[in-house]
Amino acid sequence: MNPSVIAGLTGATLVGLGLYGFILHPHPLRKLLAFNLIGSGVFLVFGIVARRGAAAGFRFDPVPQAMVITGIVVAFAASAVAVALILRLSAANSDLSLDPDARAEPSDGEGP
Amino acid sequence: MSVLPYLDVGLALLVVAVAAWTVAARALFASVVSYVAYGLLLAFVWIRLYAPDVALTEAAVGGGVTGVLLITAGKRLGALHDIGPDVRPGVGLKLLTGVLAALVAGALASVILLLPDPPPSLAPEASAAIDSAGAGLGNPITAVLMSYRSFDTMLEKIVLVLAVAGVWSMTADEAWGRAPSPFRRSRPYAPTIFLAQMLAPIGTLIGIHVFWTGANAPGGAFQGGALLAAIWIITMMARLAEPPRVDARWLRMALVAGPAVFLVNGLTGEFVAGSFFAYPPSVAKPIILFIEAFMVLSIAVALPMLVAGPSSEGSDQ
Amino acid sequence: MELGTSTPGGYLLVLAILLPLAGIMLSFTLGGRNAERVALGSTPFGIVLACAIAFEVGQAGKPIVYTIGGLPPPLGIALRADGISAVMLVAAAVILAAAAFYARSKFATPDGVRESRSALTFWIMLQAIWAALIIIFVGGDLFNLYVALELLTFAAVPLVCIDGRPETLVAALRYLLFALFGSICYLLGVALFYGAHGTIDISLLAQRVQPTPVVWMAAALMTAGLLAKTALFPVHLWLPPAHANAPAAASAVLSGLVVKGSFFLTLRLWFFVLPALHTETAAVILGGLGSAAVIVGSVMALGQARLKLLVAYSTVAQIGYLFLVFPLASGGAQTWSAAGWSAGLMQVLAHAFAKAGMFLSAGVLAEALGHDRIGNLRGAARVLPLTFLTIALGGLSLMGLPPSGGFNAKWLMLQAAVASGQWFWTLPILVGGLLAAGYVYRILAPALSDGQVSLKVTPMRSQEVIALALTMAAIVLGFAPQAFLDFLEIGRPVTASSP
Amino acid sequence: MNDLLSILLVASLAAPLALLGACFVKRWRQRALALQWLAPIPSLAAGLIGMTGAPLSRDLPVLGFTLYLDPPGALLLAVAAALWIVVSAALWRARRPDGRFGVSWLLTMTGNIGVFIAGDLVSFYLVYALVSIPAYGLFAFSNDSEQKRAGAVYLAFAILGEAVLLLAFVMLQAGEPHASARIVDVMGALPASPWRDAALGLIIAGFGMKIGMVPFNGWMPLNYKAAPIPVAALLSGAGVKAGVIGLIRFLPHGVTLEGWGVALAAIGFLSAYYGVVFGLTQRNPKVILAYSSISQMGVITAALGTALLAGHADASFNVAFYSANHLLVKAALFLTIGAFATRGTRLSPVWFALAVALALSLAGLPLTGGALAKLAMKPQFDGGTVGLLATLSSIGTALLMTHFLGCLAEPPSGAAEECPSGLVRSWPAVALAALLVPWAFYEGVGGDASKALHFGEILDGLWPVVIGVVLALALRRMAWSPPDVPVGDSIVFAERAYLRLLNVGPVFEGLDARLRQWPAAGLSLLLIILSLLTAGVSGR
Amino acid sequence: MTGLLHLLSVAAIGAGTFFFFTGTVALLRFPDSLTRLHALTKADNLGLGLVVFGLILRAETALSALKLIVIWALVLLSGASTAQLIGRALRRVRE
Repeated sequence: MNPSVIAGLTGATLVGLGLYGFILHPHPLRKLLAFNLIGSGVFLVFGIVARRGAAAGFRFDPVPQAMVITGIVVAFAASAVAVALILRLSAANSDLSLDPDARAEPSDGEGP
Repeated sequence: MSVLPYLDVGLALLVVAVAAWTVAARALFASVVSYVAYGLLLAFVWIRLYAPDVALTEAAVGGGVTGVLLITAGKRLGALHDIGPDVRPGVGLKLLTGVLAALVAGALASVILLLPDPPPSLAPEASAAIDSAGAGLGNPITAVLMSYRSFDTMLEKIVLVLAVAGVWSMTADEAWGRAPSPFRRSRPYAPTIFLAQMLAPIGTLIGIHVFWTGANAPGGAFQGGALLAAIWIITMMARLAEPPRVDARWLRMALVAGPAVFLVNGLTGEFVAGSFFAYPPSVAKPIILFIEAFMVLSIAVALPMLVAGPSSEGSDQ
Repeated sequence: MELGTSTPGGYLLVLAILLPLAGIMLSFTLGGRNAERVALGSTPFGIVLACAIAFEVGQAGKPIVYTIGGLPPPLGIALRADGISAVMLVAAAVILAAAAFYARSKFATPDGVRESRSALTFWIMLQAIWAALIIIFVGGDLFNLYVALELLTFAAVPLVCIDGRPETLVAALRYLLFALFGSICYLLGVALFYGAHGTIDISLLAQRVQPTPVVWMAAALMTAGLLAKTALFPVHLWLPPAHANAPAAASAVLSGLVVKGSFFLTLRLWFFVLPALHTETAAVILGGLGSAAVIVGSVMALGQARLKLLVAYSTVAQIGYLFLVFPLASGGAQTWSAAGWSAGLMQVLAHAFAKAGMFLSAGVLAEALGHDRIGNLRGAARVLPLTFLTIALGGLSLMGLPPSGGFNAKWLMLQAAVASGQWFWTLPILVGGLLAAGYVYRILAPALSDGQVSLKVTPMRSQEVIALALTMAAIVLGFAPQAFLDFLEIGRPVTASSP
Repeated sequence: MNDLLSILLVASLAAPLALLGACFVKRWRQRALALQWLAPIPSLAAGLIGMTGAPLSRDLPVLGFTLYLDPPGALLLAVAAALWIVVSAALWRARRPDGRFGVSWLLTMTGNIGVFIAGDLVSFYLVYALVSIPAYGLFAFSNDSEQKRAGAVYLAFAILGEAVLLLAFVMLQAGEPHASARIVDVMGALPASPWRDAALGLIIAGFGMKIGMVPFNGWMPLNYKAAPIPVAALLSGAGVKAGVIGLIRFLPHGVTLEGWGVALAAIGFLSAYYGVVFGLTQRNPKVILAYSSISQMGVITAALGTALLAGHADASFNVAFYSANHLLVKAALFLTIGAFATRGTRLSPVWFALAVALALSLAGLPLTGGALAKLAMKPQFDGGTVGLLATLSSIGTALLMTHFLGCLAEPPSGAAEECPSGLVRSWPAVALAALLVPWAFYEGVGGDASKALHFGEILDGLWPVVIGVVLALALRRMAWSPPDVPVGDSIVFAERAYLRLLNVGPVFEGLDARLRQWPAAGLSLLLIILSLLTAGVSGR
Repeated sequence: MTGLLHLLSVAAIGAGTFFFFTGTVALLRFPDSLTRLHALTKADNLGLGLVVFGLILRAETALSALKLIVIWALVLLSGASTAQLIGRALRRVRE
């Protein structure tokens, strides 16, 4: 078992755990946490790809690692937008459920 | 032989256990705290994968800034809104989800084990390119980020700007133009103030150091910027500084400085180096450091703004 | 094919991307009314650039390429514009410009205010959508496309909840979270592709790709992620509330263009990255989901009480048609496959224009009448003739009646289905047309009947004309000559993969 | 000559379209609508010129359309154009132009002219849609529930027909190896096409819906009952002929296809008798005329069937002539309802005699245009069983038309107001024209009109009419009261089935609501991943 | 590097690890939050201090030795502050 295999399996497990939480947890912030778990699992897959790609005097392939850094930033930005949206929603509405029927489509057409 | 494989397995188990707790915890806040711990642990996994740059980023963002963001949110939401028991999923659904998620994870694990051997890699190309192009960068990751995939990096910075705009768009209309709400309403505790006072100078120094060494060693604009961002956040938490108004011109300019300088440089590349986003070989390193400096600024401003959230009413006194 | 070096005219691709990016930053920095000025001012340049790219592609007869920084893939990032990119660029520029000019009154910064939240957000996000779409249409690197996809999502979500009503916030949150789910699946696929073949450049991958489990997993993940963002049935949960609740100009862009962005990448994946693989079963799965979308979406549209929701469900249905392109155009060098390909692209374009026009009309209508309840439209055509003409013309294209792009798309689709012996696909196409006729009838028949309707607000003629112009474009597509269909084939990899 | 004809063909379409364009400019709208009667003039000219000589085919640049005119098409074009001119002139003089109605009118006119001259699949499909769908606007934009119902049913059949034809045309196109969309090329390739039978089935069904072929007949009585008289006159006269020209154009000529021939003949005769039988149960003259149309179109279908059975190449001329006669007579009969309703009981014997002649012309009364039409059809119904069946249908028609004349005394409410006074005043002229105009054309299409004056022919034509009339009078004398059949007969079942179909709506809504639950959508996505993976790995 | 220094370094790191270990055990076993906090901070500060000391002995340049000291100082600083904050929070909860 070399570190990259272990990390790969860890990554896959994290993805699985995240998927489970993302699908089942009704609370949007919990979904967001689960999304971040999936995300870190995915980054680990990049990580082992980079680790396996050690060659030419490098102990890793720099390209996937660079992508992970970009990915982490983007994922953070996503989390920030989501958190802002969740907080805004909580200020406007006490029910945070995303269930489509709990909050029917606008009852009237006084739309935009 | 070596104890390292056992440590690796132990670390992996720990990470998975904390992740599982994040998913399984009943209370929202417990889950959030668990996630923050998870983010820090993950940094060790990255070290073991010979990815110190990623580890730095993960620690600074995954554990640090995201932690503040989530804990703040979790605290605001935790007591107020929990989804009632009526929408809790049933056992059948849990089982089905578990099985399908496990199947996907299993499939993923098996294809990871099936990845080709010898593995394909761009490391040789990167190595050769770094040598020949004379970018003058000892850290291949910085070279990739700032040179080969500079387009991605610029886009990513624009994503940050856009995220800030997105977060600000969640403002209530009446509150537009004001400053984001401070992290604490009441006067902070003395230890917080002390910590902030002590950390601010050291942290700033370290942040700049991390950015500067990034050219040749692990570190770089993002990691350095994230550290500076953390310092600003702590300073604001200690109320040694107040968040700026969202319509402050300097704030906007600081936020776009990084991508804007990047873009302008990318344009000029066509004329001075024959191609958009190319650098003249002789001055590649100074130019890259120049761009990175502005990126540090933008990151150091953008992350706290993302964490601080939209401005709210009554936050303007 | 030399896809790794820049070609003449390639620089246009970079300029096309940098224009809206610079616009975003300028708008953000200058703020206030300047945001609007920058956005509106850059649209004509965008259209000109898009047309210039289309011209170059047509002149060259093959894709134009630009390697960023002069660094070719696999290490560097390449931009490529082929026939479909060029056409989509022009369509996107036109529709975005139309939406921008349409939205001027609603998203003007009010007098006496230096800057308003909704105006600033709208003008920035509109340009961001534009930038993201351009990258999606010309991007050659899967990871770069990931960043563009995220850019697209981050820009689209605030538009959904720009008016801040709780239901729009829920819709936006659902959209955001599900789209993030999609992106992460996509990204995982990218990681696996890199792990398997050491590159994520589309044309390099196409040369190297092997039918291994890793590649299939990557393709499955990426496709699923893109489907989530395209809102293909049964993962369309977020679309109806999001598109129905957004302001009209935003809905037009979201329905007309944004979902096409991720669909476009699905096309890229299956036809440009994986053409060498035997993908028949996967194509059948995608086609099957598309058929289900056509039927369910149309039936749901039939039952809606509000016009905007009806139009949104119609989008669910029309997206379904797009996915029929996978079974119908998968035949590589077969002649029917070309018809399937043209059909898919024609459907993308026709729907983009028709739907954008219809959403804008729905906006005019809701504004003018103060509601958009279909039950209360009796006689409305008398007071809003131009708007209902627009809805009728858009409906013509949705139903697939001639002369319209929608008809051409259906005609070619059926042609491909019949010629390839895939009879099954004719059924959803025809039934979908009938159902579309049903929901268009539900809007038009009462509106054209006698009845008394009073206007709350006089509609703006300019808005009505913009909407009409967009649907007219969908109609004009019905007269597209063969040369246009040939143009769509430029750069399409045609391997002799036998069905 | 050909150049002139080409120009006229283009003008045929351009004239109504130009007026249509003018309707969108407010200042010009009134004027444009009032000038509608001018629009079909180029078509009339083109039809008259094109009736003799070789077929003409012209490809239009840019639009990619092909215009095509052959003598059968030209005959129908000329007659239809004449009808449009007459009715438009009268209608738009009497009525204040209404934009909605006027645009529908122009669109229907364009389509109706177009079907006779469209030369390729796509443009035929386009004009066919035009003649079918906008006609909805001619009678259904009201709050009257009967009219709304009729409109909905009409539109449902029109759209369904469009869908069926779309598939049929796609198959025709797919069978043409050189990717030509010209109808002539496509039909030439059809006998060898692998999709021949499927395409033929769809063509018969698709155009069958337009001509009220059993079992697609239900919409017609509803429609003609709901439509104002001038509209009904146009739709029954000219509109329905779009279906006839469709069958003429898209059934193979000179090829023997026994199975299809028998099927078509059978269904044609079935329609012919069906129309008579169900028509007899009705009392509203408009409805009776609708059933008569079903019956007459059945005769035409049967004729096309026998042509297919025998591989007869010239059937299109004969059928076109028969249709042209029906076009004139049926339109005139609808106007008769209006004229008689207006005049009330103050009827002169001349008027009544004219009405009788008109009505029985459909049954082939000697010396009328109908006699010529029957003569024209003779080659199709030559002897044997088909001859007998055709004669029976003549008897039936006479019976039905006598019933119609009897019902004229009790016109439907509103019939008097619907018919513009101009048409009432000129009714005798119109009726006379309907009786005599066919004589002018018969020679043109290669017939020998003098034959119809032979004593034997007259006798042959007379006795079925007499039998029919006598039967009708006998029924009347016996005070036979027919069973109560709803207008549109089988349509009631179709509507009921449709309503039951609506029940799937909630089912779909439930499904949609369930799938749009977050967990369901998430699981769907996982299933998509797994199924795509399996699909790929398992190899095909 | 001499053997003695090497030995000393190993001993210091080993001792540091031991303190971490005891701190962790205490965290798990101690009865309430305040005592846990106490054990944790003491053990961590001392443990990290020893590890850092052991590493300084192995440092190749003065700069990296300095960096190690800075790290230790920063951890001390944040550890102390955090412990203070947690303690206050606990007190507030109890009141």
